[in-house]
Amino acid sequence: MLSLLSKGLVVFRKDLRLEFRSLYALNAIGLFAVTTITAVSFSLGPVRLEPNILAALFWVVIFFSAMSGLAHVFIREEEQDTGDMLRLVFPPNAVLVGKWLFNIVLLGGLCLLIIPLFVIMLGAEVGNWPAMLAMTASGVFAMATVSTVIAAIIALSGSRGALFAVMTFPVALPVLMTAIHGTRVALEGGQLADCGNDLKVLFSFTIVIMTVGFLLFETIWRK
Amino acid sequence: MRNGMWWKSFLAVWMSVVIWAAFYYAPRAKALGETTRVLFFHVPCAWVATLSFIVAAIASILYLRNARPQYDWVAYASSHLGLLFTVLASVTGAVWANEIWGDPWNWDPRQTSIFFLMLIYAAYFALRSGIEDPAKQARLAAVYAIIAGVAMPFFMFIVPRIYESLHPDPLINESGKVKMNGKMLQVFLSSMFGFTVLYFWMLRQKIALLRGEFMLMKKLIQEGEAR
Amino acid sequence: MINLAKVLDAVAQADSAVAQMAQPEKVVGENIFVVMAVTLLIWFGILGYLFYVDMKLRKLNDRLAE
Amino acid sequence: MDLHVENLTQRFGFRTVIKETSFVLPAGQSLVITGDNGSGKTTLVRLLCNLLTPTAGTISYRNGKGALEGEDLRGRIGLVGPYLQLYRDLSAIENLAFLARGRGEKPDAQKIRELLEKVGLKGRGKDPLKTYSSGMLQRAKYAAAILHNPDLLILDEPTANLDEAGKEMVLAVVNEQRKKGSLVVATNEAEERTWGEQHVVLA
Repeated sequence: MLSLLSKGLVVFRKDLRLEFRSLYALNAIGLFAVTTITAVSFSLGPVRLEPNILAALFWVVIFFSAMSGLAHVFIREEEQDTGDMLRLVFPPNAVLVGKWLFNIVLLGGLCLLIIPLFVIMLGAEVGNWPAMLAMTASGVFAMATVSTVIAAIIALSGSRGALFAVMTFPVALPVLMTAIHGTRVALEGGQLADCGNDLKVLFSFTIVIMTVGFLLFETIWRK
Repeated sequence: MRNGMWWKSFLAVWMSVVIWAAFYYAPRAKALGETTRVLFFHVPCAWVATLSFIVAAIASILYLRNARPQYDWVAYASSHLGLLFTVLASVTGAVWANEIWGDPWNWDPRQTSIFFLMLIYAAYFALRSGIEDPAKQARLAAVYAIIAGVAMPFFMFIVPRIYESLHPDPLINESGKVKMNGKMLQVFLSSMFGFTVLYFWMLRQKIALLRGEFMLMKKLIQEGEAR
Repeated sequence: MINLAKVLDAVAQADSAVAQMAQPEKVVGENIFVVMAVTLLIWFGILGYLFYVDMKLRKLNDRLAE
Repeated sequence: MDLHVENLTQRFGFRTVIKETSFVLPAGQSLVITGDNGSGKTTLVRLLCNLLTPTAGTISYRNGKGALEGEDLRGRIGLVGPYLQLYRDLSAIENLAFLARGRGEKPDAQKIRELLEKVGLKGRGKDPLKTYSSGMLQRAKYAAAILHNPDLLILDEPTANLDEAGKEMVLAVVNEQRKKGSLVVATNEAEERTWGEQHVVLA
């Protein structure tokens, strides 16, 4: 278990280093988010959006940004034929741990960009910051988990990302619905306790998907 | 094929009786009027769609434990039927909702759930169509079916908390009591049974088709290799 | 994308929709044609599917028998 | 580490690539796999490396204590093949350090430097692999394959992309490996067929 985690960290650090050299995924998801928010802000002009619309928009941006970049971490291994090297040297679940951590960091970093943009460009007023941050963090955690597992299937199926959004959406729908609900509560000024149920759902969902992911990853990963 | 004849004749008689009973024998519920009778066809469709999903998920687990193509045929055929029945259930639901609520689609929890199932089936087929190697296709599709199966209970749990339901609850309400009267219940349960048998008959046919296609491919390729 | 927007929109509209529909109109549900439509849709769907599968199966058996 | 292959069969779809192949390779011996293009050399190599799950039959590695699996096995095999690439955005040193860490070892800078010198990449270790020629890439792959002193070294088309000097390097690696452990070579070159005591011919 410990060796799984430490080897997972090795894969994670390798992916982080590769990402900083090419900046592919960072560019893809960052620019997607900025473009979308700018387009909405531009077309709205001075109009301010209601919390329920803002919450939905927030998660739509995160979802589609994730879809544009999170599969890359697996697809690159197959495109550059380095996947076999990983298969040869690393235990399968260590690879999953590494990719999972990488996607969490990537999507978490994206939120650090999106939240200020929402406040500045869309004039979002956050009623309760602790609740907002808790919802964002647990939503991103869940979203990165679902995407990572589906991304592995996508990369190995050889469809190279075209199907990623189509396949992730149904599985991520519980995450989206819960996160939007909780974010709306937070924007309207509800306390952290008011989001308690949503947080519970997100956490249990993440844990269940991750468990299934660990059980099945070897069947996906072996060719 | 004699076995098949037995299935066919049983289904023909049983479903004819169910249709007759739905229109002439079953009484109407107060709030729903004549459209009560929709229930005897629409609800079994939704049930069969759910049943297909469960069968596909179980067959997928079996396939990953033991990679026999038969399990994959069951999963694939069942998903195919699931897609058909989710479409039927949602279309007929929309026709009925248009009459009774004045709006064909309003994201009622049950509409949402059936829509969710439809999306999963669609994604499942999209995934399969992109992979050429049959073993790989079966394996990855099975993994996806299982992940979707795991997400399903969450979905069922979350949706009613977010959307209010207008959907009539004729069979089981919150206190767990059956609200249908005796005659309605008889027809309803007979129809459910008939549709379930119909599902297994259709599944059988589709599996026979998949087996035939498998045999044909095998034959063609062996002929090609022999040359 | 459109469907997602609808799902999200529905969250926003759920409350108002419930308020509107809480009072049922006077005469609903007496339209027997709706029942006909539903029944026929289902049977045509199922039969169409079965005929399609049957046809393909017959063709396949012919080819295998060759 | 002995290699036992029993009734190995591999099918892709309906095509049978490897059909009921059996052989035993005792520790310290070398095996040459030959066969026409498309006869399944690469498939057999990938099966031996545990990169593919066989349709039927078994591949087992045994030493005195019993069958080796998973973690125990991963550290004992080295592979060079045209479908196995290193990270193009990382330097040779970074690639080798990554692989060493993946096997649970601390990367030894001194050892890595010596290894790069041995395969003829002296002075280029810090450059990213995308600046390498195809011959240099092949050399880097050899460094990656022998980094952990594998019990079994598997070479698929060992001298592809290499010039005369490169072939000499490969020969040195092969001779050293034959003294220390087992070797499997998949090739059609006449010269390389002499590298093994045992032969498997795939049809």
